[in-house]
Amino acid sequence: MSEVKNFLYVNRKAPHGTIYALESLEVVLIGAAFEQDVALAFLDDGVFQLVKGWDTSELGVKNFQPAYTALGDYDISKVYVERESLEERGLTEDDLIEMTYEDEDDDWAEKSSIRIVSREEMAQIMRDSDVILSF
Amino acid sequence: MSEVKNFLYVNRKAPHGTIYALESLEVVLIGAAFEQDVALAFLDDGVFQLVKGWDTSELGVKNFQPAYTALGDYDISKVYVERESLEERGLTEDDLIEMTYEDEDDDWAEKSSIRIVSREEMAQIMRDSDVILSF
Amino acid sequence: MKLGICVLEGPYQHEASDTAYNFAVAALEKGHEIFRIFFYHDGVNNATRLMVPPQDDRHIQQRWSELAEKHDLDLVVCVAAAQRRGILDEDEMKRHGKDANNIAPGFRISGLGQLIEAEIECDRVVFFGD
Amino acid sequence: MKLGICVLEGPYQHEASDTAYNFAVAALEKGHEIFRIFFYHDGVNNATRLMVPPQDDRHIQQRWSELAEKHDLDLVVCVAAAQRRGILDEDEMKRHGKDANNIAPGFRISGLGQLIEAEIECDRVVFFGD
Amino acid sequence: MAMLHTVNKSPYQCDTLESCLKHVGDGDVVLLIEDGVYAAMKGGKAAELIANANGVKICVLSADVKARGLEGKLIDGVEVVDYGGFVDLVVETDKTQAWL
Amino acid sequence: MAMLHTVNKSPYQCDTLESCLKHVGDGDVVLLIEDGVYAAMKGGKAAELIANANGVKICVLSADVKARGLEGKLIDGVEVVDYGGFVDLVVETDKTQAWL
Repeated sequence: MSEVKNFLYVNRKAPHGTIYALESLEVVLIGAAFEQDVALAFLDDGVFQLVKGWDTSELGVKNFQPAYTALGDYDISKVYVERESLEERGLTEDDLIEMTYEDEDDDWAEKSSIRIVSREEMAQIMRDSDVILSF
Repeated sequence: MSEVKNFLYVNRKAPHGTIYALESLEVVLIGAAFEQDVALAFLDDGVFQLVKGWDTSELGVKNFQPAYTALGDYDISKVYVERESLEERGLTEDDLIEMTYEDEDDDWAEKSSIRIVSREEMAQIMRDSDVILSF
Repeated sequence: MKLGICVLEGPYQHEASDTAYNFAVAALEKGHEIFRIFFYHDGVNNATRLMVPPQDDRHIQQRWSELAEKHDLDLVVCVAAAQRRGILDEDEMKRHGKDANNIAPGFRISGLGQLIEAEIECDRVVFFGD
Repeated sequence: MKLGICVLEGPYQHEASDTAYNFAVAALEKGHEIFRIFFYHDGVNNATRLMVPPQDDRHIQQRWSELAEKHDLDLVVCVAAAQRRGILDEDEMKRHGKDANNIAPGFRISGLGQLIEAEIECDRVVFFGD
Repeated sequence: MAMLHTVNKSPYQCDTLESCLKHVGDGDVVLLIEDGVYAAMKGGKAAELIANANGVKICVLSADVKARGLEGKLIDGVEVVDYGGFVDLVVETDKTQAWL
Repeated sequence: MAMLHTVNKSPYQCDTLESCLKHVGDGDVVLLIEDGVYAAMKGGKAAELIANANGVKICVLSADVKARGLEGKLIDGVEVVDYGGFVDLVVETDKTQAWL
């Protein structure tokens, strides 16, 4: 387990309808303890996982949105969101939750983890990763 | 349990990918023992349930296609298949299994149970049924 | 009105089981009778008493069992679907020579005829699935 | 080559579990090593020894257990996913004060780190889900 | 005799709503639940489909709208109902078809 | 470095194949499995999508084709592989992405 691999978690499903979003997030949180290079990708309906303002009280399920916000504390600073997927859903970056990390190379300045990328860039991010975990 | 109701089983899913097709069929077979007026509707990917020539040996699952063919023995004679759903999938009635019943009002002549109907007719069939079982 | 409910998906994996539960609660609050809740396909997995969800999350089996006790509901698990998926009561356990069972209080195992009967007896039956 | 497999759906309900099994058999026939098969989401339901499928159908749990015994495979069931869904071994049963367990021979319950480890150790990991 | 149709799939992932709307009749009600509520978003893919659904009432389940952060993002004219409203729709219509 | 993409959804029900094909690169392989094999049908909805997938090899899993009665109904040029061929594709490519 000496070599560091580039992990990419690909999220393409809406939250709540199935458990895929929640149980994917649980892998990310556990995986953060391993010394690997981790990135998250949100495309297609996966971008709905980051739409802010969840109130799950009436539905009666746990609101796991705060866990996304906390990913910065787990040293996860690369969250790729596909622009075309947002646009097709009538969404902009303003509709998304804030996700930040502290940049150790820049005097621990707080920066946004979210990087809006084009579909072409997303395809390249997939190609450049060593392993892809699909949920 | 005196009144006879019109039962409509609506099948919209492809076989094998999920258990919906198989377990829907199991309800139909059990339900046939009750003295109700039963019809089956196949639309959208549900029409794939009737495409003939299944060979499930390599996949290693039970081939339940013969059970559709046997539905006539259970006095099920109304099998509605949506024309538009077939056409969109490049299918014709010739691609489907044979499903027959013996018509007691016509000297037990063997007749096809399959009735190709338009989308508009399918909508009317849904409206005219008393209960709809959706799988 | 006399209502029936059919649940086709398992707990936690799919929202169908939550929607069905919330619907049932609302129907009872409105004074309707729930004739039967029928668990089919992976829906049978709602009935295992062995589940241990996280403390800060809902306990899907327990809330079904509690609702059944409070309102004297008939929660029926399809025997054929349950056998495939490993949901057994004591009778089924013995009949198949198994060494354990896992059905929760308030649920009973029976045949698909119970779903047909619900369709005949109820004014409405609502399906929740994938 | 060293392969890993991740199964995200339950037996019978979804074909993913069949595809994963057939893929595993073919990989072993080709002489590849299967480092681990990790069961997550409803995939944990593959591991119950209580299932009793119809005689003329495949027995999904049994064939996993037999494959594991024959090839000394590591079948790992995610503990968090298993708890939610009621898949317990004897330790988990005791820890949570339950009166029964249902895990089948050849499966073991462990944490999500086992999936991460498989990703690190394997040349390829293939996911099967919905 | 009006029908209630429930749709629980995202319109981006599945064609369920489209198929449902091809089979509805005058006076029917379509209730969007679970991931189906994404169809009711302003500026989304299904907005036109819903705008053209003449003679049909479109409702969304509030619990699913709120859980997904979609309050304030819905198409005008779509009616928001709670679980009690869902029950009322089942009772007021003749029968319910789930478009699974 | 080529990738293997698996697609297991019917193109009539879900947009998975379409999304996958928007993210593939030259030399990649797309393997249709489970209900995904319906995309390989001659005269079907996805036929054009597949015909336009330049630089990408499209394969289908034989077990799923046979189980659904689709032998003889496939688009020319789509390669049929068995489970052993699936394993070979996983090994020959750099990594596998499941489009769930």
